[in-house]
Amino acid sequence: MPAPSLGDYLALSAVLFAIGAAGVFVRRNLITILLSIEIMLNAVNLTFVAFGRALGSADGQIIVFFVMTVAAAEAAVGLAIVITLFRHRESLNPDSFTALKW
Amino acid sequence: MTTYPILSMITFLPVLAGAAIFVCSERVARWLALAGSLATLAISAPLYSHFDKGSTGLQFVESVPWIPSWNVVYSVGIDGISLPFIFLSTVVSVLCVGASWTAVQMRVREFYASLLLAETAMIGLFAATNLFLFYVFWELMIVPMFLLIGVWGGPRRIHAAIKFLLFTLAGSVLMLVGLITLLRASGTLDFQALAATRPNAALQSWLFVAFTAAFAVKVPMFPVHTWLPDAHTEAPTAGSVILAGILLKMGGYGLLRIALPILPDAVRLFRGPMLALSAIAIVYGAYVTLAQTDVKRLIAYSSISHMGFVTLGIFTLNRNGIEGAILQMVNHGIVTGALFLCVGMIYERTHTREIAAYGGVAKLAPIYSTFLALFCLAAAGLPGLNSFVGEFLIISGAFDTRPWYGVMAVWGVALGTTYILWLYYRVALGEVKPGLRALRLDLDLREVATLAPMAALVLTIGLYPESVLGFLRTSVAQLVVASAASAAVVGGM
Amino acid sequence: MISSLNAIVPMLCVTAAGLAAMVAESFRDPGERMPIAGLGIVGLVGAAVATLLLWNHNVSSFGVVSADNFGLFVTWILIIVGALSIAFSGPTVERERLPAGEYYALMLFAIAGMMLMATASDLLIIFLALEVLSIAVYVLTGIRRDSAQASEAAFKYFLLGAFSSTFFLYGIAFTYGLTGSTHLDRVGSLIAAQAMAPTPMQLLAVGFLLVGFAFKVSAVPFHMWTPDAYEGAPPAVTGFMSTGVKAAAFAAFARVFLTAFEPLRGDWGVILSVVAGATMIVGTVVGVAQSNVKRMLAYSSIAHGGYLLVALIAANDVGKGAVLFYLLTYAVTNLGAFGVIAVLDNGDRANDRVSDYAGLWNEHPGLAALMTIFLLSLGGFPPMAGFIAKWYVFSAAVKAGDNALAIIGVLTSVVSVFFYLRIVVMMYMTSSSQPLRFPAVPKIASVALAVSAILIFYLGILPTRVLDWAAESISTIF
Amino acid sequence: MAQAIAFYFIAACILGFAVLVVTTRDTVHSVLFLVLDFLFVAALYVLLGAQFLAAIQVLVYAGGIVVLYLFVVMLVNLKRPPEAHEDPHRRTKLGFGLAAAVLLELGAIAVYGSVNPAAPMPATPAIPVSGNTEQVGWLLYTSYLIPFEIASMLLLVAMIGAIVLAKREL
Repeated sequence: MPAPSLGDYLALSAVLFAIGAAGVFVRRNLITILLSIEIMLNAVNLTFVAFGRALGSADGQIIVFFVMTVAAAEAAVGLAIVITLFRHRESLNPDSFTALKW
Repeated sequence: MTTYPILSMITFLPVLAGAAIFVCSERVARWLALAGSLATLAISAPLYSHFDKGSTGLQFVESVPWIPSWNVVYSVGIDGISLPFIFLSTVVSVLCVGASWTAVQMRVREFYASLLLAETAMIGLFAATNLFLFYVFWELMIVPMFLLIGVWGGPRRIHAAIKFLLFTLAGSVLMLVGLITLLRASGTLDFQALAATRPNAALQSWLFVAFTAAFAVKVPMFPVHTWLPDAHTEAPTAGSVILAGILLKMGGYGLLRIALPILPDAVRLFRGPMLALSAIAIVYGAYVTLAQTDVKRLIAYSSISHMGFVTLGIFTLNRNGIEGAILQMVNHGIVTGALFLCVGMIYERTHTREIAAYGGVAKLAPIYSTFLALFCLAAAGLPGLNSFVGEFLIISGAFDTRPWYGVMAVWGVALGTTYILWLYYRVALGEVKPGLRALRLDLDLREVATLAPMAALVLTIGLYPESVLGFLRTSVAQLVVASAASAAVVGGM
Repeated sequence: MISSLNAIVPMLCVTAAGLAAMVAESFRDPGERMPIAGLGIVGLVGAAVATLLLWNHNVSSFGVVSADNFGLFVTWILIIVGALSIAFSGPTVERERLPAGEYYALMLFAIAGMMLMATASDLLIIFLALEVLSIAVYVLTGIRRDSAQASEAAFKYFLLGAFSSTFFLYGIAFTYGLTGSTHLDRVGSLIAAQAMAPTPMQLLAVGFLLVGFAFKVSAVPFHMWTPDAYEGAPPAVTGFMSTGVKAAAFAAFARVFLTAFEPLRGDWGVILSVVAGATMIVGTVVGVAQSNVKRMLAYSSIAHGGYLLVALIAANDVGKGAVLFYLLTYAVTNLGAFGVIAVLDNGDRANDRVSDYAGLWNEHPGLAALMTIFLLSLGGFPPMAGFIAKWYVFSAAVKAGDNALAIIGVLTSVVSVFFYLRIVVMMYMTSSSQPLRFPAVPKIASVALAVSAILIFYLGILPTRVLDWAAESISTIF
Repeated sequence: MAQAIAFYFIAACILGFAVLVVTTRDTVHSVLFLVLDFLFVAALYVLLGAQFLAAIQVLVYAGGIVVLYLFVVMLVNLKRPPEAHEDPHRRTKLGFGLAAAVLLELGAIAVYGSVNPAAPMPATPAIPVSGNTEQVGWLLYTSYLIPFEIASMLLLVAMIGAIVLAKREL
């Protein structure tokens, strides 16, 4: 069994990204949609680290560090919006929103 | 030659007056509008006294770089073709202010501001010497006209205003496409430079279609004329007068200024169809006019017929035809404008436009009927009055090139005499309708003062057509020669 | 060391103003009125002065933020956007009883993020700036917490925004993998040096970045969030995000694609042409069918995004200033239109349906006239700024050989006139059955509206100077 | 060899848990699967020599962010009956279609890349990145100073935003 190459890492992260993207479309629960986006972000992070290793630089890791910050910020705001939504509607199923066309 | 920028002054004085109107009271607004339009007329006087009738070039030229990085120049200037239109614009605007004095009671300031903005757009259009400026003023005309029809018009004004807008915008979008294409092909937008570097024949055909579509809507030529009856009928008197007096002329002027000199090969190619459409407009317009029962609608359809003469004259491509066409546009502006003023004045008293409601007006209002008779006879083309000369020139031009169209035009004149005299008969002669007796039908001094200049023009041009023709002879000759030269080149290839 | 921070001084001014707004808010007694908006204006003035001082100096901070004239021109646009938005926010904040300190602070942070995005010359900075402004705008969209519609709008905006951010980030990842750098200069020179372009990896990077940007500038087919977010947000915020976010996103878009990915122009140009054509058509055609003014203007802003894309595609020697000039005129005009909507918003009654405008002329002739000016300028009528801007874009497109795009642009802009004029017809030609539904107009907002109108006429009648600035500014990046 | 086995095992776990996150009906379980998923991603970071990131991933991502999710899920009490699918297959198909399209595209590129090996990627890592905290820290406070400051601003904005939106009384 050969050692994992850059291509293997990229393929892994591509599949992970695809799973996340599919999750955004498939799921009908707001929280799981947000979780799917987190999976996508992790896939991208994996790509950065893999590239960084291949290039022999630590820049990739630094970028991932910032992406984590972004993910934290997005999670905070996204969940806050979910809470306000929940106050108006006792459901988190996106199809139950009627005020605006989806 | 004058040393001060006379053309820019007459172009922008009206809009400045229009802006000033907003800071004064409604009572002052009327006087300010009158002062603005009269001042414009007065300032334009040197244009006629200092005009060199023998010169073929542009006169009173002003040229200032506007957007240097695009090579766009603010340049105005006039030749014999544009001068009559500027005259018409300045005169008609004054009369419109007068005609609306009592008719408009709602939103007076905005009304006069729109009117004056329209005047700026009209004068600017006729003075522009490059296509960019021409387009700017062309578009600038749309909004005040839209508001004049849509705000101060009759009961179906919104419908009429939107129909007007729909047709006009459809035309101007094609013009814009043509404009950009022309700019790319020739690298310039100056009329004279464009006439010198003509695009190749295939491109000319496309450009002709694009530009002529815009102009045909404005003229309006058959079959894009359907907006005109609605717009005329619903517009307030001043709006109708501007429409008939000037707006329709923008189309004819565009054909003379852009299609003929810049796209001569395409003009020759499309000449047959254009002549045919003109002839259809003359005859069809006349027949439809006969069937109308609404005075304003009747005059509107007669405009279509009369403007058919104009396009017929232009596309004869000979001197008589084109001179006749320009004269016909001036005459139509005066006569139809005056007829709309007459209708407006009596409408203010009776509040009906149904012909059937009138009768025997001559007995009740002798002064009014005299004016009406004069303008009706002029519209019918009575020799000695202005329209006769124009129609005569156009018909003789048509007989020189395509006799059958001349025959159609004569037929149109005969029909025109019928419908206009029948109109006069129904309105002014016959039994006095009972409802009219109680009204004070005859004109007051202001109204006489509004109509008198029109009557004077009708007589002056009718008896001494050289007063107009003298100005445009040289320019038309040059236009015809240049156009023929291009045909010779094409023929020689 | 200090001087290396010069390039970010405009953002620092705005950020400081945002912090000051927060501090002021925390010392405010309940019910006490405080001129918090004034702090924002002070910050923006500071930024304006800094921008003026930086002009032509081409300063760079750490090689990742470049205050070149291109970025500074967009910064100017953003300062105007910010000042006008703050002026229009007054009525909204008061009538909707929004938390003033947080509202203005978020708006100022968003402006700082936008400025940063416009001047960033590193993909990582662009991403972070994008997130700063996006998060602030998500919150502003949903800041009317008592409104279910606003919360839904915020969530949809957030969801699609976060989703598109991941695509954008994936694009950055591939760019990094491709060149070992996120710095635009290095990326550009390395891509130009890679011989057999385009490689699949390059296309992947370009494609993902394109998707990310397309979401942010609401290009078709990534425009679905726009109408909902625009309708749900308070009108002042809608005006702010329809102009500011677009300006910042287009600035970054132009910088990334005209510098770093310039060698691949043949590839992205084609895709972008299709997107631009579809954007203009969808924005215009769907816009015709709208009965809500905010929704209608949302589709209108989608269509204008299409024109901006045309400007980007046609950015050649002749037309390269078109993007900047169009952004400026669009910002002023669109903000003005939303300013009128914001002023008419009555708190308990939004007054944002087309039919609500019936007879506006009788009650507020001045507002009706201003709205007419804004709408006509959006429709591209001379002598308003919109005409010059559209002329610039379309003639640039024709000169670049994109005749089809130019023709689509001309046709759609004429169709769009019809939906703009629907409002004019409502305001002038119909009368309302329910009188006095419109609130009084606050002074500051009316001054701001007048300023927008004057700018529109200035840019429409005497555009030369600004046109030249725009062309010179963009030549600092390519 | 050992590295390869570790990689494939971790990769399989990452993908498996990701699928579970997306498909599980119970939201709490979804979040817990996400924690597991992220832990395995952290393991992969160790494999790639990025120990610092691995620590951050565990502490901040799995320990902070995901726990925040869990907190909100508990708060809004999502254990209510799972969402009612009227047409459960339409969206599922769309999602799988999308996933398949992305995979297909990537596969095509991979094939293309292997057929034309000229794609200019540097060969296997020359010197393994130290991945130590010292190096990352050094970079973070020198050449990445501005991004670092922006990130702090980002967190401030997010904090204000979250409070504005979620707090009951301001």
